[in-house]
Amino acid sequence: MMTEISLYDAHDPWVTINAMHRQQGDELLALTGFRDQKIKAHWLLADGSIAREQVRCSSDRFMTLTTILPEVAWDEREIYDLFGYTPIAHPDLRPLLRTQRWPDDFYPLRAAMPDRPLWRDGEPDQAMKVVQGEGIVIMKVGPTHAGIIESGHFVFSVMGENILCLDAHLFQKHRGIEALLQGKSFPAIQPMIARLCGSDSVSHQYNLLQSIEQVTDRHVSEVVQYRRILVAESERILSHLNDLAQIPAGVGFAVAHQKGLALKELWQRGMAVIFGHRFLFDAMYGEVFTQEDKLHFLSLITSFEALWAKWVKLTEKNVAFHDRMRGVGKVTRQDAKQLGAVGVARRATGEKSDMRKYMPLYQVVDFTVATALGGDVEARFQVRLLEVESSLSILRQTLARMGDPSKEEPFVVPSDLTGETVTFSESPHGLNVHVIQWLDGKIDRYHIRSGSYRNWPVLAKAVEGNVVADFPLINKSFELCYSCTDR
Amino acid sequence: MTQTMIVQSFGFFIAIGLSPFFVGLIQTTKARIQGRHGPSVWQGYYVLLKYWKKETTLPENSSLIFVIAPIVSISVMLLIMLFIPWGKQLPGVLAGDFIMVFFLLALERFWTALAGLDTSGTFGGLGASRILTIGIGLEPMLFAVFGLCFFLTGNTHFAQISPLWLRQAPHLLAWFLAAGGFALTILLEIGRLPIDNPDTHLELTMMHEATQLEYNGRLFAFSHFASMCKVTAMLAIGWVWFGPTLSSQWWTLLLHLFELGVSSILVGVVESFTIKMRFFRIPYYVSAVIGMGLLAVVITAF
Amino acid sequence: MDKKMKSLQLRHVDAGSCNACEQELTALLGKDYDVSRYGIEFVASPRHADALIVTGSVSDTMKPALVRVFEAVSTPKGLIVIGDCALGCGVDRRAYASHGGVQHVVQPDLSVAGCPPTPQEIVKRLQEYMDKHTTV
Amino acid sequence: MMVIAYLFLLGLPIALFARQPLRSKLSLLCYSLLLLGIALIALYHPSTMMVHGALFALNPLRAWFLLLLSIVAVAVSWYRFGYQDHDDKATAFWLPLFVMSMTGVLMANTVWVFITFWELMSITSFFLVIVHHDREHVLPSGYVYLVMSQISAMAIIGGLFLLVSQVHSADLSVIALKAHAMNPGMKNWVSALLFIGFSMKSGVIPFHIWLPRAHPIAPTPVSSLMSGGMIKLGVFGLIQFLLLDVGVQQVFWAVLFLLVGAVTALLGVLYALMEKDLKRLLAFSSIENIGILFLGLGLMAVGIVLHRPTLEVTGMIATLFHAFNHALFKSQLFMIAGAVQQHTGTLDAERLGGLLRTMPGMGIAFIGGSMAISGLPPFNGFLSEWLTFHGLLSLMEHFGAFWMIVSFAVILMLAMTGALACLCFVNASGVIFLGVPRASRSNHPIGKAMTLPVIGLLFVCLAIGIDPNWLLSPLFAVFPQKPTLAVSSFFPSSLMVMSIVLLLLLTFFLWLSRFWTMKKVPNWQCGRVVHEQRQMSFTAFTKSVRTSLAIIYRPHRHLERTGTQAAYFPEQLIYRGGVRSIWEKYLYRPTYRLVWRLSGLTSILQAGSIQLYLIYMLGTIGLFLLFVH
Repeated sequence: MMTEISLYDAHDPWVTINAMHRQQGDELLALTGFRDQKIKAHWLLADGSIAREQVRCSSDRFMTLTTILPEVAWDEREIYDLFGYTPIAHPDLRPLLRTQRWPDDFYPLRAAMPDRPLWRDGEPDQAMKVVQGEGIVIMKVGPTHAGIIESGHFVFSVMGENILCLDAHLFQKHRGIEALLQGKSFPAIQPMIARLCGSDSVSHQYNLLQSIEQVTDRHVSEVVQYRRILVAESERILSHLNDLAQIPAGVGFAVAHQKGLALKELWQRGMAVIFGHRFLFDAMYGEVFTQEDKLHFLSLITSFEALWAKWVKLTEKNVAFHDRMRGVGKVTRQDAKQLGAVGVARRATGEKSDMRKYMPLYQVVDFTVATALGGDVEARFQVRLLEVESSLSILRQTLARMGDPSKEEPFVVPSDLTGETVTFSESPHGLNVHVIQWLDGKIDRYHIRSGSYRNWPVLAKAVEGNVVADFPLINKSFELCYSCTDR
Repeated sequence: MTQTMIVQSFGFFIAIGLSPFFVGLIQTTKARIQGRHGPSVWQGYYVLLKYWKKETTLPENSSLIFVIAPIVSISVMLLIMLFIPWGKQLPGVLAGDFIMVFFLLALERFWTALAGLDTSGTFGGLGASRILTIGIGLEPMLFAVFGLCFFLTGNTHFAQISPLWLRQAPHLLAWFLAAGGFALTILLEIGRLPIDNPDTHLELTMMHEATQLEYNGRLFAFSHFASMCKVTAMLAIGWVWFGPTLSSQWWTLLLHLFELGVSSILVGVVESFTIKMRFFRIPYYVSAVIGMGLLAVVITAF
Repeated sequence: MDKKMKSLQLRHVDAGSCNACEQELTALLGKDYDVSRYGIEFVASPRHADALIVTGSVSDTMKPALVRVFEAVSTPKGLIVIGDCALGCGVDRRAYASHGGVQHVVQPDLSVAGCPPTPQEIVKRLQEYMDKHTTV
Repeated sequence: MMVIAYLFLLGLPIALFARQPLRSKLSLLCYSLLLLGIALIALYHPSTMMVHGALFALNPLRAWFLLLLSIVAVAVSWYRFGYQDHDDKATAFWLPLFVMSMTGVLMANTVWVFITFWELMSITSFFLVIVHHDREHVLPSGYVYLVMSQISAMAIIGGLFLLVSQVHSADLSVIALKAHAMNPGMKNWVSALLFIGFSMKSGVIPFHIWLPRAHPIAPTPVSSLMSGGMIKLGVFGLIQFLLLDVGVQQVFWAVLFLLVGAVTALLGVLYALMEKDLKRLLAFSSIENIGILFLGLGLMAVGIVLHRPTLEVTGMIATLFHAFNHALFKSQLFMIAGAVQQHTGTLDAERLGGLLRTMPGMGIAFIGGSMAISGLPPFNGFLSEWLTFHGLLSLMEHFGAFWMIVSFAVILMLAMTGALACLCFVNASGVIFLGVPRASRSNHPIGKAMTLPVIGLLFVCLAIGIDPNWLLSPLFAVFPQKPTLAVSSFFPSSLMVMSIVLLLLLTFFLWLSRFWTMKKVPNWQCGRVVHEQRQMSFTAFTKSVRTSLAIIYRPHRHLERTGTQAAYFPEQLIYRGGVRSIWEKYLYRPTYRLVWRLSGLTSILQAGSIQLYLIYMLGTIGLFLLFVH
């Protein structure tokens, strides 16, 4: 270990330039590995422009950034697993998504089109980080869970009821989507991107569209812009409703849970009528929005708001419910910053960090960034509550300003797309970034760094020191998705 | 005497037979309050019958303890049912007292917890630890109420405690405190909100169910049935002690069955509007009940 | 004994889905679909289940778990697959770490297609399943 | 007839001459059986046995204690045939003497004989405790025990001499007749000295520090005898001298008994919960049970003070019955602990697990013993705790507001103690005998000679639990002057009905389950394979209690993170936790330091030879004689 640390060179230009960005308070969008031994870091600067830093891995090695930027620990581990590039002096270089079943020389992203390998027999276990000490119980939960939840494997080190350490082994559902996208054309990948994640679908679709538009320099009409806001905010409401309905279930508040589910169902049915899909799959790609849709939408909002007000009252007047959430699963501002928390988790620590403020799309509407103090379950619940309300107001504003739908020229994607784009959006789970490299109309590299991916280490940190029985509640307050993390 | 015998055996078998129905009532009530249709009130019978017919397996690391635990649960519950005066009186040989019931409940807890440890899984062990930790509060709670009942009636026997509220008009406040305390104790004993959530299906938050995760087939049917009987038995004890009786034993039996139905619905209502407590807040709940007991004793003492 | 099934305990396994099928399964518990009225319940342990309900195209990491969960369900048992991915026609079926559908691992007894299938569809098919299987 | 009474002195020749191991074990077994015979005859046919010599005498009360002592002795000497771990010449020499001295204490009919045998008992047990003086911690703990038992002996000797000087006779039968008439001031002095002396020997809190130190380091037969037999002699002394002979007069004494009893019971079990060493756990559990016995004594004292014969008899029967039951299951549990140590080489619960598979007899016996000690039906512990509860409830009824509140508080504490004992023993039996091993080890097989006495004791426990009448009926002869009471007035028939119906139901459902057709399948672990550290650990099982009762335990914990990036990427996470008791800090530490200093002083005087000790002993007694006269 010591020799590795001595290899760590704090004066390496790659380290210094990234440290400088961090000093300036820039936001790291993504750390992406490429087949040609390059690793690129994209930073979002305060003025909204994007800086690209890159490093070449000579002999498959590069200097780790984790020591100065703890938030990239997972990204570097992932690069190590999928490309085999070794981050020098990484403090925790255990396999992240590689399991014992992977053949030794199998590095999927080194090939343009990787074949399905011959999996080894055995357990898909990885090295665990556990607490040592007498009487410590290693509680392994998952990958299959007792409720209707996505799959993840959690290794808790507990002492009785107290969680000392959580080592989250995600990537149980790693299917290899990034490799699958390579070599495919825009129409082919559209449904795949829409189905990356059931609760962030729209945000992923938007990032893909943005990429195409950046490469082709296309400008869409104002109506389509407004329509995109409608779809994106509809998804935010949908996703937040799901989380808001689940949090009461975690404390046995069945009435609020059921009423929350009913609200979500109402919204979903509306979505199916207006945008043609209950989860808005492929909805962002569409460009038609009729007057009838507008009326449907307005009546949906009206009927929703009536029920919503009742639901908010139901949860707000229940003192015991709020008391139950208070102080549980606390994230400090410091941890949130260091571990790169995004979205609701970050805003619940009091920071006004909302990517919508940087997105050109949202420059036409007014909204305030919802924040709460405390960083606990209650704060996250509160932020979601406020965001649903601000989304409703954005929807109303948009519908009011939206002009009559005009006939849009059908857009033909040129077959020789080439170029590299970095697109981002504020998904319901936070900053969602796609780094896409096009080559002759095909994907050469597609890197997805979703909001949940960045928040998982924050969740693991937030859980420490809480009691075991509160984990489901904390987990639900983050409501991170596994699918677009695992890919 | 013969009539007592007949009423008692009738009450015993009917109460056992109706236990799944009462639990079904709780479920239906909760579903209706949530705005759902909910399962049929007879669903418990279908479920039990199905588990009875399914294959039963034992986990590899388990021992005989695993088999015995559900059998102890069901035996204990039937035994408690046997000692509840379903009419007004009990046949002489069954003149059971509450200390006995107290120890029988402890016996059931002991074995359930032991079985949780037997499967060598974390959840079972955690559930066992939770059950017994709660038992530390629960047992003084039971005695706070039992002791009070004894003090008000001068008897430890079930059948003598029953007409309590008629005789003890001067101690009406004590009666309220005892009845209220017992209602809170029942919720804890039968694993309902605000302590345990029977509807949660998450390994990390379960208490009683965590010890049952490895059970299937007949053994699961036993423990499932035992938990249903426990609900009936605890509610019945509450009514026998704190509820009215009628002149005839048969009418009393009918009254008790009616009361059981009503109280099942009540449990459903209470559960719908309660939120699960934090685990380490349970001592407050416990001390509230014990405090009620002490207060009642002080009131009656002076 | 030729009666239809009156209670169906289900255990859910996500073998690599996108979370949409899960959300639709959760919706089944809500008042709009309320499967509990048909005696359908989602349970905590495969030991308590009559059938496994699987979503997703089976990632390699989830494959051993899926096999083990199905083994843990006591007989008589069934396997229900929900959604296109699990049926083997999902978008990610050709990805390197995907086994491309549940049928390559365990044979399903009931398949509900859709991306994701609507709750109405799932309820309908589950009822058919209960009618067809005559165990209690 | 006198000859039979003197037979117990056989212990001396056995100790001196039977140096050959097998012969020594055999002769001790015969000796114990002889004592058992004497006890049974004395108890069931008192008329044929009433020896009333000048030096020795037996009455039903003494015969009762002799019975429990000899049953433990029989089981222990049988068990010794299989026990190899600690057996050597020293044990072979001191053990018969130890048994003999305890018998002597019970049979003594003069103060002199009583004191002689009492001191002999203290000395022999001290040598038995330090049999393994070459091991770590043994000698310091042994000295703590020696000093404590000597302080206790001083107090007893002082009390008895004061008594003798008042009654002007050293004959215990004379004392029994005349002690009542002592002047009240003197009575209180005598009571105080006797209370301190005997309760120290019983190990009640706060005099308990020797008990968890001495019991675990002693060889198993010794710890069985000490926990099952010796500490009950303190209770015997309290009943015999303080309550029956002297007879307390002030309410203070009754409240003191109840208070000490409730506190001891509750704190004893609370401390037991935190012990992962099985023998230390059992030692603390003995303290808890002594607390329950003291509650019975308290009831008896209330009965005496308020002149309520029924309450007095209830309290006494509860105490005697529970003392008997505790002797059975505690010595049995200690023997199992010894077997566990011989089997695995450790008593650390965190390193054990799954022993039910490798030593099934012991495992079942331990679970049975745990049920008995937790007071669960259908075992005997249930009945004696039932009786204690009943006694306390009846105290609540007719004695006014003061007693009502006292007994209500005590009942709640006792109920809590019961639940804690349940937690403690589920934890012990679950972690040690169920699941899978927590550390790899080689197992040494356990012989039948060890298993059979343990199973035998369990059966006695079960038999008493189902029907206590045959055992308890002779006890009522203890009260010749009291109104005749029958066992049936204590235990309603429904209790027996319940036990029998419970066993029938269990058998019926066991048959109904058709468990013999069930096949074994892999454990369900959320889709992964079994990992032995995922089992609940002993310490973790009681963590919630530690947290909830932090005011008593003062737990501390520390999670150390190592490495250069410790905040987010620790190389290692190391947990250290424990409890810090306020008693330990403010009472035991200073006491311990004092005791240690004292024992340091005594070591100057000690040359280590037995003769020298005997000389010291005689010198002490001589000094006291001078002082009193």
